[in-house]
Amino acid sequence: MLVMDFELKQETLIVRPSGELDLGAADYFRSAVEEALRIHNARNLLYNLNKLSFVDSTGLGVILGRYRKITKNGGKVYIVSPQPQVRKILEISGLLRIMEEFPSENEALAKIG
Amino acid sequence: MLVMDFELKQETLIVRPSGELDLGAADYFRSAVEEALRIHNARNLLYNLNKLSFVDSTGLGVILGRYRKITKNGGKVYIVSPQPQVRKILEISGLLRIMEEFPSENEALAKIG
Amino acid sequence: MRRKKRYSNEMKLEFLSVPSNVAFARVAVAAFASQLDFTLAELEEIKVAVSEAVSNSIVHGYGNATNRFVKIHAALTADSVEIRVEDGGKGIENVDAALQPAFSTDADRLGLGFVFMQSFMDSLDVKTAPDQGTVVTMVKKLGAGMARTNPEQ
Amino acid sequence: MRRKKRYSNEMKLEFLSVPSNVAFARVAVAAFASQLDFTLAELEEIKVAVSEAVSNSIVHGYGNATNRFVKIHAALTADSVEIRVEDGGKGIENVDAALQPAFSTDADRLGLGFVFMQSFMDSLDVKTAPDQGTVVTMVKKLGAGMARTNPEQ
Ligand SMILES: Nc1ncnc2c1ncn2[C@@H]1O[C@H](COP(=O)(O)OP(=O)(O)O)[C@@H](O)[C@H]1O
Ligand SMILES: Nc1ncnc2c1ncn2[C@@H]1O[C@H](COP(=O)(O)OP(=O)(O)O)[C@@H](O)[C@H]1O
Repeated sequence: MLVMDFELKQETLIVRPSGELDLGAADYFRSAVEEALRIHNARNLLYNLNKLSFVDSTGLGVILGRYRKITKNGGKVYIVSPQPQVRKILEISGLLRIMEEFPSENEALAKIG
Repeated sequence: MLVMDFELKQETLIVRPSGELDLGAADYFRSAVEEALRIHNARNLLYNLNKLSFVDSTGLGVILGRYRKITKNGGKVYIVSPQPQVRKILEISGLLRIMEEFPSENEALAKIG
Repeated sequence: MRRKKRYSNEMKLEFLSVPSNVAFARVAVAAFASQLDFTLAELEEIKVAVSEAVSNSIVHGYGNATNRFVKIHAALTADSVEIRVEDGGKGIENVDAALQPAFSTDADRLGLGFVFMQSFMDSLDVKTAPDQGTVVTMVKKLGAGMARTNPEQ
Repeated sequence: MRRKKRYSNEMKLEFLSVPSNVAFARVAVAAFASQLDFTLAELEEIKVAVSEAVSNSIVHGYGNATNRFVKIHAALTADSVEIRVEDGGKGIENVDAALQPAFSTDADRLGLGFVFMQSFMDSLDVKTAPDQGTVVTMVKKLGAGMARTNPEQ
């Protein structure tokens, strides 16, 4: 089960998925984020992964899909406070080499500032 | 998985099972309580079910088995703070008609006092 | 004439008749059933019902032998889960008697297994014959509340 | 000559190839594996590996058809869990290529499924042939830590 929460701060869309991001949730995640990006016309994306309890390579795929779109338009994508098991997945995949990680939303937003 | 914790207060053995009490845990529960009763030579038994997350009829069976032994020797058996799903099982089975229920260990001990 | 039911999802599970698999079985079935919008309390009720049926297969059906297999079939419709627990054990001679509260062929047990299955599920069906094994089929509907009246409430 | 392995416990699972069953499968296998003394972190790793293998069967093996079946066999030894995920789908033409990091036959996917299975389990074996389905067998041992070196640590 995946529940999504969104908030726009300045030009950054904060995405707070809670639950599990896998094949069963990938379509919902993708369309919910696309829709929110469209509505808010956001430039940057900040994933707060604090409440994401599970992700696998299918889940990473939809996260990375949004990354490509954002960076093509000159925006940036940030990761905030992933849980240990999710962080391990992000690390092995190399995603943390392309998305900067912050311990909190505020610190990330200050950096984007 | 079931973990057992014991404490003797006055003549009452406090039993604090945490986890799930079913067929897989019944033998362990039975022998752990028997052993503790033997060592402490306790007169009454107080089950604090606060951390018991699951019980079924097999689990009730081993709880009731100890009840028979205790009451035969003039002792009493008390139940403290069962979780809602466990409480429902105790109610349907009629166990709450023969074992008095208290919201806390202290209130039960005061009554026994 | 009965039409074949339309299931939106289906799974089969088969496992050794060891006591530790009772917990495994109820977690697996509850995880499957949780694809429907059951409340946590309803999922707990499903766990108890599965626990009772699987324990009976191990204890009564197989006389606690640990090298036999218990099978579960579970299926979802739009608004219900159907759960079938099956063993190839010794079967039940008198089902009507077995379903009575407090009836048990084992002096150490309470005879409440079928009571809980009936209390927590919306229907219960038992197919069995001596030495032909036992198949217990239970259905729980979404949002039906507790199926039978709780005698103490 | 190989002797038949001694399993202390065994289960089989079979379910429809629908996306929501990926979560069900990993929870069921982790619940089974939790009978051994795996840490929570190790159980999470097992969940990822199962998730990858089952997703592959659904997405690649069955081309996202939702009316096929995926099978899992899991068994415990004294110090390991062996997990076999099996589909009757289209199979893999070149396994060596498929096992390479970032290799995928699907442009929308990352090609990291086998990487995670190898990272999180102690062994991985793939038996497959075009149109003959795929069987992925993985073993995780107790207390082995993470099997392969994490490239970033
Ligand atoms: N799968 C089974 N195989 C054989 N006998 C069974 C099975 N399930 C139930 N029974 C019989 O039905 C009786 C009542 O079952 P139940 O209500 O669950 O109570 P209990 O398990 O406490 O005996 C059992 O004592 C047993 O004789
Ligand atoms: N069960 C399967 N059936 C058919 N092909 C498979 C199966 N599993 C893996 N493959 C093939 O192996 C490739 C690599 O798999 P994997 O590393 O999991 O990456 P991904 O799933 O992201 O493509 C897949 O792209 C697919 O071509």
